[in-house]
Amino acid sequence: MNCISCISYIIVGLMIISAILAVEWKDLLAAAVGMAAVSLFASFLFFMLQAPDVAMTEAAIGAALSGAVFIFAIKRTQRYETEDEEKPGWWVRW
Amino acid sequence: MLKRALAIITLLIIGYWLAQGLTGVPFGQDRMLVGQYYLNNVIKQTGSVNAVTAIVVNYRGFDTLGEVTVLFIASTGVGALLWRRKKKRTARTEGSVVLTTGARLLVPFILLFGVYIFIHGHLTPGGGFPGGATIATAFLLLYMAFTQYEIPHGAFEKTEGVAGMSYVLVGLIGLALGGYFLYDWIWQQWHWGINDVGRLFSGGFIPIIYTLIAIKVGTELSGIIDNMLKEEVRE
Amino acid sequence: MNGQYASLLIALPLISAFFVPLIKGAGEKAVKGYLVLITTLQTAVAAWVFQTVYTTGKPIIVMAGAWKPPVGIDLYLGHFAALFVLIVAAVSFMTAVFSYVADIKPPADKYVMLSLLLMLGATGMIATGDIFNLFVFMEITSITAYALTAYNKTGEAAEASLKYMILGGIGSSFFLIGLTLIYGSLGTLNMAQIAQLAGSMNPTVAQVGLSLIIFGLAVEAELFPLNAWAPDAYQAAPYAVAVMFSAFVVKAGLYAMVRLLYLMQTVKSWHSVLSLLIAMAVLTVVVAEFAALRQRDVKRMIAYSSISQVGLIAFALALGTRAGVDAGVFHMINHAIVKALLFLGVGYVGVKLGGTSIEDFRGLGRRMPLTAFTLTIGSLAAVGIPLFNIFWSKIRILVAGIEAGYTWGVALILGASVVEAVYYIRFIHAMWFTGEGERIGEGISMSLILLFLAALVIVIGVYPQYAWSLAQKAGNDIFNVGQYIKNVPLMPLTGVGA
Amino acid sequence: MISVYYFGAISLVLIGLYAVLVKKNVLKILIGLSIMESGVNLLLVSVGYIAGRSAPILSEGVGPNNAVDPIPQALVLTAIVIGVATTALALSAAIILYEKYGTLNIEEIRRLRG
Repeated sequence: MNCISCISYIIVGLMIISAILAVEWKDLLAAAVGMAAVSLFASFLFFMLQAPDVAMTEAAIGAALSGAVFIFAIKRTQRYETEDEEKPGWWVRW
Repeated sequence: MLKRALAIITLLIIGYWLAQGLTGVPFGQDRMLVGQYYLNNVIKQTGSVNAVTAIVVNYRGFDTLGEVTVLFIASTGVGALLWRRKKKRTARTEGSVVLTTGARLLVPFILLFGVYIFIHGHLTPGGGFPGGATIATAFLLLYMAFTQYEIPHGAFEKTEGVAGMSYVLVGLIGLALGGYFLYDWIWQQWHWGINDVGRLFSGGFIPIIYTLIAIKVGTELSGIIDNMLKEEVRE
Repeated sequence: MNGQYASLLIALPLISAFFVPLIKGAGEKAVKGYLVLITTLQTAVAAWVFQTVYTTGKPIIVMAGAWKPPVGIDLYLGHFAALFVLIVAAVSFMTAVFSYVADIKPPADKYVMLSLLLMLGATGMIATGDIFNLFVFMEITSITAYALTAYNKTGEAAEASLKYMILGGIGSSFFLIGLTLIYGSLGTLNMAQIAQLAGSMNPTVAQVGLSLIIFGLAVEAELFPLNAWAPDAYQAAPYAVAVMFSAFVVKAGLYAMVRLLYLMQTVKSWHSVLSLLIAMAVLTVVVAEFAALRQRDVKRMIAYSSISQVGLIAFALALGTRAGVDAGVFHMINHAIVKALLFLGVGYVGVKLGGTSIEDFRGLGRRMPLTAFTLTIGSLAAVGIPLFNIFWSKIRILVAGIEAGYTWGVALILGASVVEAVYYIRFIHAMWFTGEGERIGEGISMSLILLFLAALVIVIGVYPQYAWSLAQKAGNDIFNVGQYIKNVPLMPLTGVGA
Repeated sequence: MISVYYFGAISLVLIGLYAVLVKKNVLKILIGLSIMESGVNLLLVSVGYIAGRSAPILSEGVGPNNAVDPIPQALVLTAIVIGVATTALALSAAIILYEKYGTLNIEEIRRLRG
């Protein structure tokens, strides 16, 4: 295992951890930041996969702007997720 | 808790299934067919050094036209959904000194950087989409720093429409001159910049289209930000 | 005129949608009139394409940027695409007239732009010959559909739209994963070349990829596990938008699904994917018919009926036989006419009377006799009574199903049709035999459109030959993949994947 | 044994799908969809990668035979933009939903029935 693939393992690990945190955090603001972090790590990976165009676009659009749009939406709605008993699947019910 | 466990089991099954599919597509091997054609001919046929840009704007220009349309729909849709008879910004606290001063200093440079990204799209990584997004970031910074700041909506909407129309018009000129929609008349018919490959003035209509795309993306994304930030006021 | 001018089908709605911000100062009526004008022009271009394709018998291949496929993107306007592009344009024209008559909530300019782009997206989905371009047009269609569903800005509309967005987001991600698998193993995105090379694909990859693509398109095509958004969206969307959803948005999704399915028919695991689709289709029919039975809102009831008919079409198209495909295409044409008629009529009643619950329809025969008459024709046709158009396509689908050995599916569909008859007869009963009311004036333009559609229903019902021959040609376009590959002027390439 | 990039991409897709299936807050579901899209994009780019080759910008010693496949990169460029467009539209629908119902919990948003 050389150094480059070692870095890629670390970045994939960090990306998965931030994805899990983004899904599990109750504070939506933190979750939006976690989502932006996922995009940022993904953009590093794009760079390592020899795709600089995609890396730039993902960093500018995926990480910065979509994070900002999420934060504005949170500002206009509510910041904390309220969690009671789990009853998922609203969108498949008739 | 039971539902959660059930969901995780379902997801693991889906994941296993996807992994099964992906073993038939091993990582890091050369499987190019059309891609190799692009790489072999890109400089001769489009004058662009950056193969990705050439594909996005020239070979698969139809996709990009659609992509621009998708962003246009999003900005139109956000405008339609958040439309109110009268709306204003409601933020009360001005940004801190660091933010306001920083914004004043940085905005011209961010705009300049955005322009740099999109006009060099055929030479270096980047292009119209990240360039336009960078321009929108400059307006985002202004919005965050100053409570009273607003983009000129009417002008922005019209610019957006004109940029989109010009893109289609460039395609229609290709139809009139070369007989094909989105035909690169500048490179293939007029042979402009044929000796300048790798410099700024080359690449056929790629710089023109990327400029139009960047203007469109920049105005659309700033329009979305503007719509998201303003709330209804009742008199 | 050169065949390349068929690219106007894409260019015209686009450039006119981008033009709307410049004329929005002219007022609401002017913008709506502009919509009528552009859809008329689009219908004219589509009619020219239709006429050219059906007289020469050869498809028009539009090559963007003069790049031959698979290097560039091509639009394949064969018999099917030419016919359905015309239907898309004509239905858009009718809804444009409807929107001109009806009240549209402000901002009308945004509504006009979104309608034009919905037409563009469906046209592109039907015409394109490149799988990623199909994805882009699918996204154009669905994002416009999300925005138009939420257009009324009520809580219900936002709820329906979000439901649609979540399912649509999952669907498009799945479609993209399937596309990745296919691209990864073949190295090309052109549909004709995919069909050419499909036999050499690893069967596991092909099966996973194709199932993911079917799953992704099933959201747009309203098939069973993924269509929970549909009744809500139909109910909450503006009336004109419901017409467009039922008449061509679903059709575009179904067409894309079936085109990709038949292109990959040399794949070894093809039949397992077919049986998956048959099961989904039959479930769609049964579930939707029983759900329709307990509706009190007529718009929602017709929405469920539309979903069940879509299931029937998907059943026919997934049989994998020539007869099934022809009958399915024929049913697509008939369903587009009948559902456009029903939704336009119901929408017109909703505009005039302010609501579409079954109570509003009591005594409609006295209050709006012409609308009630056309609605009755539409309902009778939807049930599948002889001498109306749907009868012919339904009977052909059932025969094709029995021939292909799916007797259980046919039996279930027949059972569900009885349910359908029950609620449509209840609806007709409510219109003619209950309630009283004053006569309400019916506008001339809407009456003409409704009468035209009703006349089409009856003409096709009495003389099905011409429509059936159109459907056969269009069905052949889908089924005969060898011909499709031959028609696309593929550039020979050498590479590792070939 | 699949590559680490494939593993990362599939994990992102599954984590996003988990959020969509299990979570009840609309914004959380949209965050899940966004993560899923990132995963799909990563998968598409890693399919186009060829070991030992460099980026498809044909200058300074990069020839046609030592560059990676440019097509998936062009496709992902499109997919990213489409993703942000969907997200923005969905968020504005969520804002309307909150204005009308006062909640973002999907359990309480069940007004549409037949």
